[in-house]
Amino acid sequence: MTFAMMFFGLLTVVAALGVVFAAKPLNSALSLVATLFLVAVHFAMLGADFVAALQVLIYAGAIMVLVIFVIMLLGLDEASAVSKFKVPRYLAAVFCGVFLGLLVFAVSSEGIFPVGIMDSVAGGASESNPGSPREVGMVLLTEFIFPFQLAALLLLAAIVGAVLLAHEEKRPLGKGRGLSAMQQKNSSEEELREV
Amino acid sequence: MEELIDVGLVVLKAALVMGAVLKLAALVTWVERKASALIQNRVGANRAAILGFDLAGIVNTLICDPVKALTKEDFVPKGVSQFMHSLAPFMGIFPVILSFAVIPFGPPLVIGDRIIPLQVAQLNIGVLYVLAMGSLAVYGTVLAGWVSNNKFSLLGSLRASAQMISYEITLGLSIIGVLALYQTLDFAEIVNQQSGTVLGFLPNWGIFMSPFNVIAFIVFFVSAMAETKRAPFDLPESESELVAGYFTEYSGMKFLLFWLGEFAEIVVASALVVVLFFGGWQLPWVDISEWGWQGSLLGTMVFGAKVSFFCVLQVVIRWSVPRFRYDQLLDLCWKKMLPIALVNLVLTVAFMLWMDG
Amino acid sequence: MAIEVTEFYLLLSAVLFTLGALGVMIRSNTIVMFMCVELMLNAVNLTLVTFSRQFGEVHGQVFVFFVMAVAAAEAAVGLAIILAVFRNYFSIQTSDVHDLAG
Amino acid sequence: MGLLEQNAVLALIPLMPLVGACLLGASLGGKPERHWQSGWAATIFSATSFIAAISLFLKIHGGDVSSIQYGLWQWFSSGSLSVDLAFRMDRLAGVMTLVVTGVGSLIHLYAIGYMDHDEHRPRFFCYLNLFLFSMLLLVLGDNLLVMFVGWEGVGLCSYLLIGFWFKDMENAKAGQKAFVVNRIGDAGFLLGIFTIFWSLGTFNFLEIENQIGLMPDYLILAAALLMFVGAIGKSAQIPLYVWLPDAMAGPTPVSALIHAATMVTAGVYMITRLSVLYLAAPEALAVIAVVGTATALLAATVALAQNDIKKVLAYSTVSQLGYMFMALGAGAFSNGIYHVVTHAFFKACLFMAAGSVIVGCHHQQDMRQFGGLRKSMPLTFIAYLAATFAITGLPYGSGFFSKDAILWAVYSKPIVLFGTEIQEVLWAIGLFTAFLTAFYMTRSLVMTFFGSYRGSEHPHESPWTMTTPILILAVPSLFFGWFYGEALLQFIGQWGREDLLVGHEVLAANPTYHLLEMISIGVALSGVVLSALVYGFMPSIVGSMLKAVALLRGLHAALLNKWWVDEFYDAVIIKPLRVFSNTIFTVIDRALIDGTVNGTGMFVVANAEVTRRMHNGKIGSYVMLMFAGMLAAIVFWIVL
Repeated sequence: MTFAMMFFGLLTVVAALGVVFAAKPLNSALSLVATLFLVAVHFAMLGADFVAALQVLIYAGAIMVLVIFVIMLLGLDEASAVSKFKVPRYLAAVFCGVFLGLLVFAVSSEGIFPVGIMDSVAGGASESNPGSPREVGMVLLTEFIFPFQLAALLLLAAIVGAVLLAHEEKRPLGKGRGLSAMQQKNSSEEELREV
Repeated sequence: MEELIDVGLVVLKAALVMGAVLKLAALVTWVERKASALIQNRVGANRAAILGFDLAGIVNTLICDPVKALTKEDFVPKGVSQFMHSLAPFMGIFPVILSFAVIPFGPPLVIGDRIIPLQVAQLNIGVLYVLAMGSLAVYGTVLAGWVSNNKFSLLGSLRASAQMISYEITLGLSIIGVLALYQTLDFAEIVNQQSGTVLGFLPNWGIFMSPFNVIAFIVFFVSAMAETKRAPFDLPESESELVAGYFTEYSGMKFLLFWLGEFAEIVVASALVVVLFFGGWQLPWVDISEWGWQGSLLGTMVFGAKVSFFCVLQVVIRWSVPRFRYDQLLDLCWKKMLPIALVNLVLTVAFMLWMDG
Repeated sequence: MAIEVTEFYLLLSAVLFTLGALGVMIRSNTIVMFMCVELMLNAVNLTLVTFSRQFGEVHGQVFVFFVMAVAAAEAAVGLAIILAVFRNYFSIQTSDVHDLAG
Repeated sequence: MGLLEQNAVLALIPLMPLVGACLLGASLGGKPERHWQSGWAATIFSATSFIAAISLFLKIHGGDVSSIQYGLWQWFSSGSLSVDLAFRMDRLAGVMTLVVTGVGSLIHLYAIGYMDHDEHRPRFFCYLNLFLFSMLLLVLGDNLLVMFVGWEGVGLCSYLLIGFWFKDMENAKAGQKAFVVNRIGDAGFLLGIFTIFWSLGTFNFLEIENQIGLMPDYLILAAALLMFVGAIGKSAQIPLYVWLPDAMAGPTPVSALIHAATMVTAGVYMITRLSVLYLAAPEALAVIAVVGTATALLAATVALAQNDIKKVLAYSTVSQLGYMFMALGAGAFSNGIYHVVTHAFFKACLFMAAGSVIVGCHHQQDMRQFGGLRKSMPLTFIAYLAATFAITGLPYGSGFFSKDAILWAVYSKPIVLFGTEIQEVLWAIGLFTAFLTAFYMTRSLVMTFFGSYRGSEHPHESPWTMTTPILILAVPSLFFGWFYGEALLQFIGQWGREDLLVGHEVLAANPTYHLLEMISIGVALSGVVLSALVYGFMPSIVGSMLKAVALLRGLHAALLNKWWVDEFYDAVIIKPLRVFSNTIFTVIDRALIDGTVNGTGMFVVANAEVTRRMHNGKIGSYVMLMFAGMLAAIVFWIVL
């Protein structure tokens, strides 16, 4: 556990807090971009270069752009940190606290769980993480070729579904808080096809 | 001590590269102004001069313009986050400069028993790294358009995000075939593979490695130009439609940062083209990697020359071709370049299989 | 050393995951909820890469790849749904979209 | 590879009618002007099957092979149980196959003429071919399950064909009655199959024969009796015979094919097929003999008074089936089969001739409306005469040989029931039944063809497609026993009793046999003569006698009403069952089951009224509940 890990870990947690508690959706989104980028940094530090690059490329570069795009498109940057419904937030916090406690205990294997996670992984084989594109690609395109193709199919289905869902029937848009209807439609569809 | 020297060298290289890129970008602005003047049959920047020497406008663009920008008022529109407003230009230029970190600009320098690769960071995922950085570049644009609180800016950033994401696809797809030929994502390795000749007389550059790499080059070059958001792909900032697009509300040094980022992108695009298709620092027919420090120097100069060439080429194109319409822009990407890139990939792989017998 | 790194990252991902879950529960903006789900996914990805390193095997990373593919599909469809919801309700607050309330 | 192809032909035999049925079924709803094709198509398919059967039968008959086997595929497999869809033709199955396909083909041909002008001909011939397929499955199946499929298939086809003219309620009811009564028998049959499988773990006939020694006696008895229940249902024995007379509601070719020649003999065939089982259970054999004898007598008496020509023939069939079971009961299985064959000839011939008469007299079935038809329907008359000659047991008709053989078989073997030897009683009843048979058959002959025509419509002879099969069948009715009887008995001798296999000449040397034969001839002759005298020359004497003697009047009423058996069943079984069902319906179904179901629904509704408030449309709360559930699961896991 190096200093860099601690430092970036702390940053990650702060960014994640920003995602959850930022008042404006756009700030949330930017925090999430930062979080994702930092997670990519963690990946790189763990030796998973390829996944790190993909993380930035796919998550930060594509998915989050889409999210921000939608936020901008719909003009949704109203501050609404708290649900209007009185969902008992303290209850949620308690749940999360219990859950986190369980996870921490599980990781530190204090004997609560039937099998401690760390006990079961302690005999790990190696410390060098094979994470280069060649290694990952080799496994991906041999052992996992079928799931790989399935993933391609899934993405195709997602594209078609997204276009279908986002496709606007010939009826007037609501009091568009974003931009003119034509502009939105054109770009949003092209945009969604990207993913 | 050794570690300290290593770290120091990396810092030195980083500073060197960053400076070089920014200087190059600034130079490109000068080229832009002079070339546009040349093309439009006018004189171009010639007002400012030091002791009567305007140095063909260099003084004007490299000294006076920055000074003017720095001294201008930094205007922030009402009702927007000051922090976000300032963040946007940085997020625009930051990934561009970062992506230069993996570009090798010369053969390794050998001093004593220390081998110094002329590359800030040698990553085994170099190509992916550049693409990832390119995908991050969109945030500056988008953020700028959003925080400007201005319809023109918003339109510009919406256009920019769609355009950049779309062309990223073709950018990535076009070079998969080439990368399959190289069998690596490491730029240094890629450049190393481009020494020697092919068919006896052509330099063994990427573009000559397979008959289909010309297609890949064209698709890649066009996509890279679209990524820089410059004419004929300057929809996000088209002056005649959106005032200045996403940086309409920017002034002073922030504006200059956008401007600089754009030109840095030109440099990055050119560098990528050179590294992937035109041999990087390799000199045709001559192997300079064995020449010691002279070789390194020569290689760096060769690389610079090649990059400069493509920068100028982009500027010339920018001033020669009219702007697309928005639907044409996306049509070009999704309905022409993407299929072409895919076909090219198939053809290249077929070629590889044929070569292997 | 190795164990410590693994433990650290497991704890980090536990925190990230919990934060994501909390966000999904307490936020009412669908886009923010969506982003919190992405956060949870990333926490899991981090775990996978950590274990991948611990065991010196590449399978965990392959799994991360698939998670990313699924996340991309999810983003496309999810955002399209959000668009459609907005088009019909002029809002994406969950408090405004409750036609199925019992 | 010749053998292989030969064996594949075996599968072709049942397959051809199936293909025919499928094609005809597919052609349902075709143009009416094309309907005439359906009969010919069905006939061709069954004739093809017949030819295939002949080719294989010759192989067996020549002694090249004792049996031919052909497995199509494994039907299903479960644990140690594996059932093949396989066929096997040995001598017994060969004889039956020839009868089924041969007589079946002739009846198909006959049906072309009989069903002419019926608007549902394709459906009729589709069923007919389907029946043939099922019957061949029954006969050729090499294990009990394939046989059972055929068994049920023929039942189904019987139901479909009895109710062919289902627009008439009576016909539909008759079909249902046949089906329901058969179900009772089938249940017994199925239980018998289960018993055998439970004990031996196989369905295969050969394996059953080989392993029968492993079966405990009481199980053998149980299996034999249960299977006999099936035979009772299918072959119309007491007490389940009531469906067969009603089955005459179907078209006459159906009566001839299913309810005279083939399906009703399935019980006989089945018991013969499992003769090893029955030989191991003499008590069961005795029961069979008694039931058969009783049935023969009862049906013959009822036949005396019937006026519907088809009813007469139907009771005659039941009576003849009784004879067959007598033979089985005496352990002379081959004699039973022998009688099946001759009965198939003459009874099919009789039915078809009767059908010809019915058509000729414009769908009149009452014999009192016939008379003197020998002039207007000479060909039909000749055939009916020949067949009557055969069934009455007059010397050298085929019935004479087969029936006498049965009587001798019964007489010559001690049949013990409850410690008493009853074979002589059975023989005497059989003899009396033979007298009755001669009497009522002659009665029907005389009433139909002699005297003067009493009907109103003008009778006419039937077309050649109808007369040809009748005449063809008249030939074996007369001569089969004379020329081939001995050969047949020898051919299937392995199912016969050894003391009966010695041949007619040797038996004739036995004075007892000779005496009994003479008695039998005398009885038959007296029946014929008496009947001819009464109905041919003094028709009024019956009426006056009935008027004069009260006892006779009562007897006649009893006979006319079939001993009130149907009414008895109605009162003893059907009505109580109705009441019982009604009680069950109101108490258990309405109150208990419906109450439970409706109560469940109302419970859910009431519950939902409360729990729906949990679905408040707030995604956050859903997620929170989900999360809470997950946490609970984890905690539960830990606590565990």
